[in-house]
Amino acid sequence: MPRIGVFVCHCGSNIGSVVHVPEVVQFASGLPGVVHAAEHKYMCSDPGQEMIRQAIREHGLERVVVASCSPLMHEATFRKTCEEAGLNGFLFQMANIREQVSWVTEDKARATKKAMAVVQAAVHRVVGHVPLQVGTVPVTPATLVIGGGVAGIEAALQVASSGTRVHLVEREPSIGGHMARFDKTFPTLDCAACILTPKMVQANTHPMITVHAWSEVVEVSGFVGSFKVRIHHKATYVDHQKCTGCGACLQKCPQRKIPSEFDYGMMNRRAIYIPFAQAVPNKPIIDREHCQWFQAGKCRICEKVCEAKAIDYDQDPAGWTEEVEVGNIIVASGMKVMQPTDMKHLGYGRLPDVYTGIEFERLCHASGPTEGHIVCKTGGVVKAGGRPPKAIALVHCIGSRDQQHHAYCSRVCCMYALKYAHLVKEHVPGCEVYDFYIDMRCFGKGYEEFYNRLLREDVRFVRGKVAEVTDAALYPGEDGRMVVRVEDTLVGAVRRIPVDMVVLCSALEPAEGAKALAQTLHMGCSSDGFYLERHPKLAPVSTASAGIFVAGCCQGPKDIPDSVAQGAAAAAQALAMIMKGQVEVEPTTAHVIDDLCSGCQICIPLCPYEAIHRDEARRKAYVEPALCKGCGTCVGACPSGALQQWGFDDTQILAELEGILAAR
Amino acid sequence: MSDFEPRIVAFLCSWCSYTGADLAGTSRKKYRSNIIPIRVMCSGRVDPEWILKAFRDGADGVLVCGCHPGDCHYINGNHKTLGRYPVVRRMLAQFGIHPDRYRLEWVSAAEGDRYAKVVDAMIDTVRALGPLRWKDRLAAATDTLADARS
Amino acid sequence: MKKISIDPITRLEGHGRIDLFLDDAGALVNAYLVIPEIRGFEKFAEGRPVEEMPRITSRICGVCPEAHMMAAAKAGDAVYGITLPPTAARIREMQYAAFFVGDHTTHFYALGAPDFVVGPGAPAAERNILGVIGKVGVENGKKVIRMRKEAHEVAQMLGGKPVHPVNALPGGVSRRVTPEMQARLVEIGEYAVEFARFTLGVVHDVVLANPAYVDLIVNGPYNLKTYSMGMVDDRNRTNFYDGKVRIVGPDGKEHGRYAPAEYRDWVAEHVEPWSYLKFPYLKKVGWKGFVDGPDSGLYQATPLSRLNVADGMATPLAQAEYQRFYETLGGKPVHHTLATHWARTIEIMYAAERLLELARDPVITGPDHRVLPSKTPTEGVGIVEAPRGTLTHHYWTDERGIVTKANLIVGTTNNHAPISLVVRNAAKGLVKAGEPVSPAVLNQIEMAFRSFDPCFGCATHALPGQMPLVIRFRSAADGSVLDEYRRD
Amino acid sequence: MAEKLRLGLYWAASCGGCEIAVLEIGDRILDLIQVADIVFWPCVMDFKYDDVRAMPDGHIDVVLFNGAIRNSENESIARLLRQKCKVLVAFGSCAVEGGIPALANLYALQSLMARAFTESESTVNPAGTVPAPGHHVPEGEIELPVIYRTVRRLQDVVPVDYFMPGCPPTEKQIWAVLQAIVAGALPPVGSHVGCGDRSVCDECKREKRQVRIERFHRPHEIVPEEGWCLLEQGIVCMGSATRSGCEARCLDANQPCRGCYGPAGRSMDQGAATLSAVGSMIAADSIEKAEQILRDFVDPAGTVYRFGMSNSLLVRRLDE
Repeated sequence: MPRIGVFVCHCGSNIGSVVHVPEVVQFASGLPGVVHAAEHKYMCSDPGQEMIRQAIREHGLERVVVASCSPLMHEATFRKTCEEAGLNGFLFQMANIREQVSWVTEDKARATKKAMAVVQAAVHRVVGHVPLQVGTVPVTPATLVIGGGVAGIEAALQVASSGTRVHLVEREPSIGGHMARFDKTFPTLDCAACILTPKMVQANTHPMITVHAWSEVVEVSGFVGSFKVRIHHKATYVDHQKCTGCGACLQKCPQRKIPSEFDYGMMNRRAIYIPFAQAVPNKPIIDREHCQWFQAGKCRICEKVCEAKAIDYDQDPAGWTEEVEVGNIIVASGMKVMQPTDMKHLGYGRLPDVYTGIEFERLCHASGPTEGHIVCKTGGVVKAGGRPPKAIALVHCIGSRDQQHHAYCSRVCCMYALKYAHLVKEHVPGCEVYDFYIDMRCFGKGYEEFYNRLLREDVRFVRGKVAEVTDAALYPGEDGRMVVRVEDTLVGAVRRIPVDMVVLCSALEPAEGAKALAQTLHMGCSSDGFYLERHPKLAPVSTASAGIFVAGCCQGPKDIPDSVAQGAAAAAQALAMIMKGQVEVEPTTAHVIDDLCSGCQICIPLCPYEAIHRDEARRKAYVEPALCKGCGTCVGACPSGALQQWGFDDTQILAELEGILAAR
Repeated sequence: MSDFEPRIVAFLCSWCSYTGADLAGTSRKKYRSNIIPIRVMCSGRVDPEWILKAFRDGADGVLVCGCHPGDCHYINGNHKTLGRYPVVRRMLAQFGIHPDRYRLEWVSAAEGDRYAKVVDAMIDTVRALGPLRWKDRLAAATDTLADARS
Repeated sequence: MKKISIDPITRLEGHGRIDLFLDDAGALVNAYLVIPEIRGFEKFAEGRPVEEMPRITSRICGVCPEAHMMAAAKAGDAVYGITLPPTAARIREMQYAAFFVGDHTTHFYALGAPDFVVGPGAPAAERNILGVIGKVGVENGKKVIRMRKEAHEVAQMLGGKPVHPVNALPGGVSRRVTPEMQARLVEIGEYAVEFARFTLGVVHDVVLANPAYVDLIVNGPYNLKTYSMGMVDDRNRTNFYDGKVRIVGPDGKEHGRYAPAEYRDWVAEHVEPWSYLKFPYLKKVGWKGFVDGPDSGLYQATPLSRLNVADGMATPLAQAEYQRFYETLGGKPVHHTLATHWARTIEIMYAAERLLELARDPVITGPDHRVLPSKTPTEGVGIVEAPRGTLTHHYWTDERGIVTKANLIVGTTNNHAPISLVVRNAAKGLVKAGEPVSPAVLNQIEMAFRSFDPCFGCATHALPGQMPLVIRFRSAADGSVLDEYRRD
Repeated sequence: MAEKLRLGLYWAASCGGCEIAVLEIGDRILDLIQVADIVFWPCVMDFKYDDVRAMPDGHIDVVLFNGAIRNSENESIARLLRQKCKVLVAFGSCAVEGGIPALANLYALQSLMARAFTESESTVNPAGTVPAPGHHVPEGEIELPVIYRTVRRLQDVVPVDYFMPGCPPTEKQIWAVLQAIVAGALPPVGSHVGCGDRSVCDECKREKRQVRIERFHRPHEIVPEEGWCLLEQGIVCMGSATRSGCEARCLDANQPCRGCYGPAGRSMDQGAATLSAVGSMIAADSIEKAEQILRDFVDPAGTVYRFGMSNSLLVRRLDE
């Protein structure tokens, strides 16, 4: 029986005022193996920890139990304390008598009784603890950044600025993400392009950054410190090494009427194209489906006009893949804007001048379909020179805060709606702006001030959820216009408001293929489909998978400042790991007891991290410690107890259980 | 059985449910004290063996809490637990143990309030079912030579 | 006589026990055959899936697991209303025939033969299989051992395991027969027939050639005029695996003929408070206590009774011996209990011939060794002839095929009352008032029931080779134990 | 020459299959006789209990005891033999873990007796007679042993030195153990003998494809693909949770393992281990889906404790 020390904390009055600590100490000192039991006002304080260190030395303690707050709070602290006194930190067990005893129990006697049981359980458990070593693996000094939006660009730049190699993978032909489509940004109203383009160029020209545009991550193997990543490059049919980006081909391509993805089909592009003027890399790609040469076998005009001889029709249509090695991964794969097509009652896709927020962004944009003029469609087509609207409706919370669609708030809609309100006022003098909101959420720096400014710009704010947008005119003045039906909850009346244009501020959703990417990366998602951070408060950019970080909207809706901040934060963590050169891996992994393993292989498909494989020679399972995340699911499933988990061995848990049930 | 105080063991996954239970504490939710938690990294680690052992050694009820399905920090560890749950309950019934003495509940890191409710509900259920006292009753149902002679 | 007192811990041994009560003059008043064991399969079958019953009930008896496996599987077929394809049915019957050869062989040489080959009066130490081998010669002894081995080889080949094979399930058998297996099965079948010939030879040379034995068989105190029961095919020839159960009276006239599902119209079970084993009897005749004759419902289900109910055997060599049997013993039916041993050897021949016949049948290697049930399960009865008597399994299930009720009438149980009766008769004839009881006499009493080859493995757990037994002489006046003879 | 080894064999509540299995060693039994005297084997040779009682304590070197403890008589003989032998081996599944007879623990003894003697459809018993100890016939009392309410393992009534599981143990293993006994080469007391330390999968030739279980089939409902793991085909098989040593013979015959060798490796409850493994394998992402898939896993208790009820953590049904 090892020599055990038990240390009970008062946590000021947090524990002491409910749990009768001296009684617990006295009880503990009577438990088998306990040679020393003591209490302290604040065990986590320096004197508290010093008391433990001294006791370890003086009483030759071989096991330590600290009864105080949650292990999620101070387990690391006290492990360190033990280490400092020369005791392996895993010969320590924490008994949580605060969060789950004193704070949740009214009756003091019962609380004390429960505290005793918890302590007894910890004492029983700690007997069977074994020393564990925190292992380390070397870190390849390179980082993969998935997604070339503003968060990804920021992360890439930060990492690269330290002289570390970065692979920036973007599946679109150009980096820039959604921000590249924006006209102005709230609340400062500075031009999105003006602040983003330099960063894009900087990223593309940075000696330590390799931009893989028009590419996707298809496979990730290995583990923290040394991931092997396979990147698939889609065929461009243009040799970007030779291409000078002169743009001659773009002018000459006869295929003019291809709806542009970048402009949501509101503008056209050619078969050989650059998504937008400031695209980075600024090199064209050929859209095989629409290219006359590929479809009809004639043309080759672009080839003729290309002086650099960069056109290469013979590229493998399947594209090509390369493998890179990185030490860690930053996922900034962004989001997508919800298409409110199934909301027939709001007229989207049914009535001509109903737009989503991001589409309207293009309407305001100088290089957009209307050259920045906010005008109604002419003949069902968006183009410059149209009739300016007399009234515009901005509708909030489309698909957000809506049990039918997404319970969450998309966080940016209120603010960009206000931005639009301002832009409309600016671009279309005399145009009425109706802003239909449920709550106005202006939480960021300078946001509330922006709202107040808008209140003075004579925008009509209507509090209420829009019931319907219809073109069925009932009253004079409604003919040929759209009517927004809404219950004005401030006035307490149902109103019909005629408008000429409707902007639906629709929700931000997980990006296309977010689930698939999560699987490729063995990463968890929360139920809304956004990527799951390690801890919502204390580890917002790391994930349960060591060496994989998240930034920007892939983790949840965000505005630009937050996305950039997260990009930088993720970069900092990635760098910290790389600068240290090695990474610690939790020792509480699963391991196989060879003599007992019969190679039944039940465990293998259970592991979401593919950490278990069958050693064919020995016909046994093998757990790769660096891949194992220590969930213990395989251990729970192993029918012969041949799999065990360091720190959560069956014998330890059962001892804890016995401790609980032994208490009377 | 009004004065009967059930003894309930709870196995909580560290990421969601244990954090949620902590949150119940930090937000000072009050619930009854008859429940003692055991922390594991994932509900998928909970071996049915532990559940039977708990009942045999004096527990009146066993509660297992994990992340909501689709919300698991280990991607799908909780799917393994929910896969074991129905058949374990059915087997308990075959041994004469009311299936409600074993409950599987999803409690996220944000659901401290829910944890408190789940615990109180569980305690009410088990209190209504009465004490299990497996070991004593098993001994009482076992004959020995002494009994045979007398 | 010295009075022996037995302390409570050790006075009860786990075998059949016979209490013989004598009056003060030392003459027999009454005899009780006591079976002190019950395991309750009928109860704990409830709640189990019916397809598992072959694997569960085979553990009623490790001596005749195939019998229970087959009866349970047949009951399972009936529960699902399945008619087996020929391949499945013949594989089962072949496997069962091989089992019969092995089982009967063991019992004949280890249990029956010693009394005749070595001699009823010989010292107990010699009266065992080794003694038999001594007489017939080691070479022949090896034949016996080889036969047992090969019979179990069939069990393992088809059923996975030599003891408690597992292959029978509702709808057929789990394992198909490959051509390689078939070739080996034919070899074994051929040896079995050769071996059966040899065994009949032993009966003729050693037993029938000895007038003293024939006299003992015919005129010994072993006659019991009860009804006879056994399974027959549509031409009233003996069949172990399938057919109808036929009953003939002590006079040899047919009492009835029933399909498995009708068994409850014909057979009922009586309970005595002093034995954990029940006493079956013919329902239409009724329970008249421990007496024989046409007015008593007692019946025997043994190799002898099976010959008595059959008009003949389905295979040539067995048929020839069948005729010789009745010619020698003076026509049907035969009530000389000791003749059961001879009858058993005739069954060995039949089983061997049947085994070979089926092993050679091209159909057994066919693909339909299984049919999958399509009907909703309800209720079903399965009957086979176990070596020790007609074996009945009856299951009721819910719509998912989970057993809700089970009723079993096990081989040896059929003979529970007749055994007690024949032992009493034997004792009456052999125990003379005032004379000390010699071991030879006791053995002759034992011979009475040994001829039944009572495997109480199905009820207690006695085994082949020796029917463990305690015979106790007790005072009819005060019940005190006067003397005790143990044959553990 | 040294004194010959003394062996004894005995059965309690069992079917006799264990003895048959011992006889399976065939003529090798003659070799055995050369080096060992079988001083006590009720089923095969003559002897008297008085002889055993007369023996000095520890007189028999090794006793192979098969059968569960089902009644007072089983227990008294177990105690007697424990006293008279040096080494006591629990032989076969019944002695080691209760075996099939222990399925009776799912019911109350009264219901068991009632079923057999009063409810049975073929039984005519108007008086409702149920046999019981202490019954007096005109001539005197006829003794019967007391049937126990709970079927137990040998180790529950006397200390056991070795455990040899299997229903029955294979002749190969029996011979190996007998040789070890003769050679005095038995492992440390408390060990399992005549079996492996891993699970039946270790000996099973069927291949694994690492698939999830979409639905369960009962053995009679499907003709399984040859050579492929039955469990992965949806047939509940105990192999992965069952101690090795049987050479996976049932699997050879295309039948799933029912666990007669008891729990494998470090697992302390065979049933829980099976349910944990099987439950983890099903393709379910919700409790509802799991319930739907597991609906066809009928009779869990009767399956996962088919041979090990007395050995399980809960031992028997107890109605609340």
